Amino acid sequence: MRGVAAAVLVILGATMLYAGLGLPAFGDPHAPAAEHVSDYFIEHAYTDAHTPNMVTVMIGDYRSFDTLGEGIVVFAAAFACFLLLKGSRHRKDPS
Amino acid sequence: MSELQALFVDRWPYVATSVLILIGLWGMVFKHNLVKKLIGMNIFQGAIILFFIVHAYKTGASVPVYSAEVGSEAEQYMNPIPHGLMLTAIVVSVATTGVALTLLTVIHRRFGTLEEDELLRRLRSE
Amino acid sequence: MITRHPSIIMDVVVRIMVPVIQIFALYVIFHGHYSPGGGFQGGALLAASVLLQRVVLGQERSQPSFRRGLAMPFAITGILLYLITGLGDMPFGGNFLEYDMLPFGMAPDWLHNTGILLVEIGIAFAVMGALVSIFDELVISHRPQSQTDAAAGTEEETLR
Amino acid sequence: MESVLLSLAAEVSRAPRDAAQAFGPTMDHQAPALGLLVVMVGAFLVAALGYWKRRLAYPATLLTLLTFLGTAIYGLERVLTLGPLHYRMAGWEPPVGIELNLDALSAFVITMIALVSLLVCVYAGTAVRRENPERESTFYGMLLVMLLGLTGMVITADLFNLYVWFEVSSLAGYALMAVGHKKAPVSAFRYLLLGTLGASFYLLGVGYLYVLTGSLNMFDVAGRLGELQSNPALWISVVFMVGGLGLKMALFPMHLWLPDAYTYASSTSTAIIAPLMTKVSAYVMIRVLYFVYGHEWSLHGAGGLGPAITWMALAGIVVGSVMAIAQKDAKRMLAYSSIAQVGYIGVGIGLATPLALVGAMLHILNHAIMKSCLFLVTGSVQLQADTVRLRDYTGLGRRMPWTFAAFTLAALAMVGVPPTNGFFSKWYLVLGGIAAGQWVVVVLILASSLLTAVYFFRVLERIYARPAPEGEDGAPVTAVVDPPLSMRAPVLVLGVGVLALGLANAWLVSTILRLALPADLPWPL
Repeated sequence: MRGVAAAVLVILGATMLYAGLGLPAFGDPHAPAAEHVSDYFIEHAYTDAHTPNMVTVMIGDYRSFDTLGEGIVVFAAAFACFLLLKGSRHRKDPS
Repeated sequence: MSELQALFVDRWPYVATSVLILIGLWGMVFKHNLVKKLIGMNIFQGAIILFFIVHAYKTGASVPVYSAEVGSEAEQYMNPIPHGLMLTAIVVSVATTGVALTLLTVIHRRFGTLEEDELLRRLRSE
Repeated sequence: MITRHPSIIMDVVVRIMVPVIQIFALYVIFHGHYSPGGGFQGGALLAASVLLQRVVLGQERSQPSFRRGLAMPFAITGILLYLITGLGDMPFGGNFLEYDMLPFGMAPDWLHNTGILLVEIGIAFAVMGALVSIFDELVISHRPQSQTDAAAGTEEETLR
Repeated sequence: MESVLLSLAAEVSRAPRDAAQAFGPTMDHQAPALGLLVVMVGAFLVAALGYWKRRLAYPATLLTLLTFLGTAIYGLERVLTLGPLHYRMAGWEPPVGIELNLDALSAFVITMIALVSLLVCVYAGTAVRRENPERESTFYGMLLVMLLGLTGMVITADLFNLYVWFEVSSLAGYALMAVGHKKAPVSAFRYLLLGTLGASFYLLGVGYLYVLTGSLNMFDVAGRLGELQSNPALWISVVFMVGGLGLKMALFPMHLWLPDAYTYASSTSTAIIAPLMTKVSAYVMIRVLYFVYGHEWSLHGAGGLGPAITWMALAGIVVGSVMAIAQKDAKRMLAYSSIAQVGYIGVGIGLATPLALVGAMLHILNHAIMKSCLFLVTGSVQLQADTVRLRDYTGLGRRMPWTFAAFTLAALAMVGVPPTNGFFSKWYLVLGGIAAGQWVVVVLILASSLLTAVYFFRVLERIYARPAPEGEDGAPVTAVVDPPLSMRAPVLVLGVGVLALGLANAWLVSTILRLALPADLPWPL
């Protein structure tokens, strides 16, 4: 079982290195990721929201729905702790 | 040879994140302590966050905060999207870790151990 | 079991540090528009200020500054603030979270600015409440049964 | 470069909408977001009520789910009349902002989620009070947060946003799974590790895709894949995504977390997670493979994942069925049969013919209905007779006639006896297999029906044909009766639903699922 897992990891690593050849080079200013939507964000963030920090405009405005999800994730985690620990504290431990 | 150069010189941060991903997976698979498995998971998630951040970098660009001196040329600023996305991903990873630690607390209180072999033995004897 | 050794130096340092951390947290939240920062980072700092008191002063002595039962309401308030900001423009014909339909009577870019600020504050509240709540739950559950009931017995009823 | 920017800017600059126009078609316009917002507000209302008026938490949950069902049906009706609806979240045009997409497929899945969750929640009213009285209100809050995550996953058209909702539903799922049997936290922790691994692999796949295309919107990405088809990085992105989603979906070699998790969770958690969680992951897999990458590349062409998914799913069908025969615990048997049933969906996805894909979509709904019915029955038995062992089911058919009538219907549907709904989804899968010329698929689906028949008829024989065990003085050991109406009604509705969906399958396929197929895979009949 451990041998199989190790083999899977080695194959995964080799595949990832091979796939790296298809990616743009490090720091390439004309990589696809740096051009399409990113350009719009950089050039319009200040005029759209009067806020210099583009990351803030992005998480608070363009992709604010993601940020709402982020808040709900944190809340879900706190609520999960609440659910798991509050209830079980009253149980008698057999140990 | 040119492939090796393309990979290890032009894309060395990608190679580094790949190695980190493998380290995290290795920890999750081969470690027997549940906390160590959790740490492996955190390394794995951290490596993915690094993967995004690496691809936000542009040579010679400034941080994505608008300033009048730099102007509004897109090439002058780094890509803000991966930064914002990863802010969310970090929070998700923190939340997952919190829930995992809670579960570990409950497990430890019920079974008195976090070693996987010992835990399996106790589960079977129940 | 780790025991706590009372130390006047630690107490004094905490008393000085906590307001500084909190002010810095507020700066990070409100200055997030102009420099790296924002709701999550500021919320994490606010939570850190509470957790520092929890760790150094102990659970009981840190209660007056931030009661245990406050954490979850803080988290819920934060998310509700976000939701209200989002839903607030829908009666005026906007989509969910479309800030320029908010009825504040400002120019669109300033409306966006305000909307971002509101949701950042919401996120800061949510993150702070959630992190403190997770810490509290983890710590309380680790105490021996009798001590827990004595310390938090009265709160048990209101919390759940 | 300049021209691209200008055109993008022109697209994004919004025409000023006057308020009167917004109020006119506003309900149509808001339709995609309504269900999501209802669950969102409801979840936090219930969480807040847990603090002040704990008694109101359950009615508030029911009210939320009823409204949710209403909005889901409204959305489905709108989609069938108007065609796919798009919603610009925060008012930004798609490649810049986040888009919600309500088409026939997502409206169908959302209606399924609303229906199953409402019925399970009616059942939960009594069950949770008996199983976990001290956590009642938090339990409902968590349930709604999970449904919120699932709804978000189904409705979003943004790859990263999908990951966020994925994690919301998963986190709530881990917490719900950990409530129940004494061993539940251990299985929930294993589920957490593997589930997070799956979600992280999905995120990594999104990362590669983003780096290659520069966009996160599904439709935008699909349009920008053109010249990348021979790129190894694109191939690894689809492999990572399918691997991560397969983990969450419990596709065969990645199913190891499922049996323990389903067995030890409390009956209500299992009854809501088992039908919904794996199905929504299967839906996301359909969405990614058919609507983002396109099946021609990802399943048949250079991506070449079609045969791999089909074979993994077939292996899952066989292994799941065989393992289910060997089980002595009712919940564990159902858990293994879930692995087999997920295999059917996987076969439909992997074959990539229109009929097989419709079979997979139909099976998403059918299996959700059957499995929630079966898990509710085992939950009822657990509460009434305090047992999950199949040995103790002997003779229960006469003591709990209503409950086991529903169980029988659902079991027949699992086997695939006409006219129950299980028959029709297998029928479409077999037709799809024939169309693809995959005779192995056809043979294995028929053979696995026999295996399913073996383990369900064994149980049915035990329930109906054998007398109940007698106690020492000749009286029955326990006076087990049907549970109260609030627990019996949802089980019966689901049991009748199995029949009704079977009879209505022609309508379902011709009005909804025909429209849900991707544009390059038209309905052949």
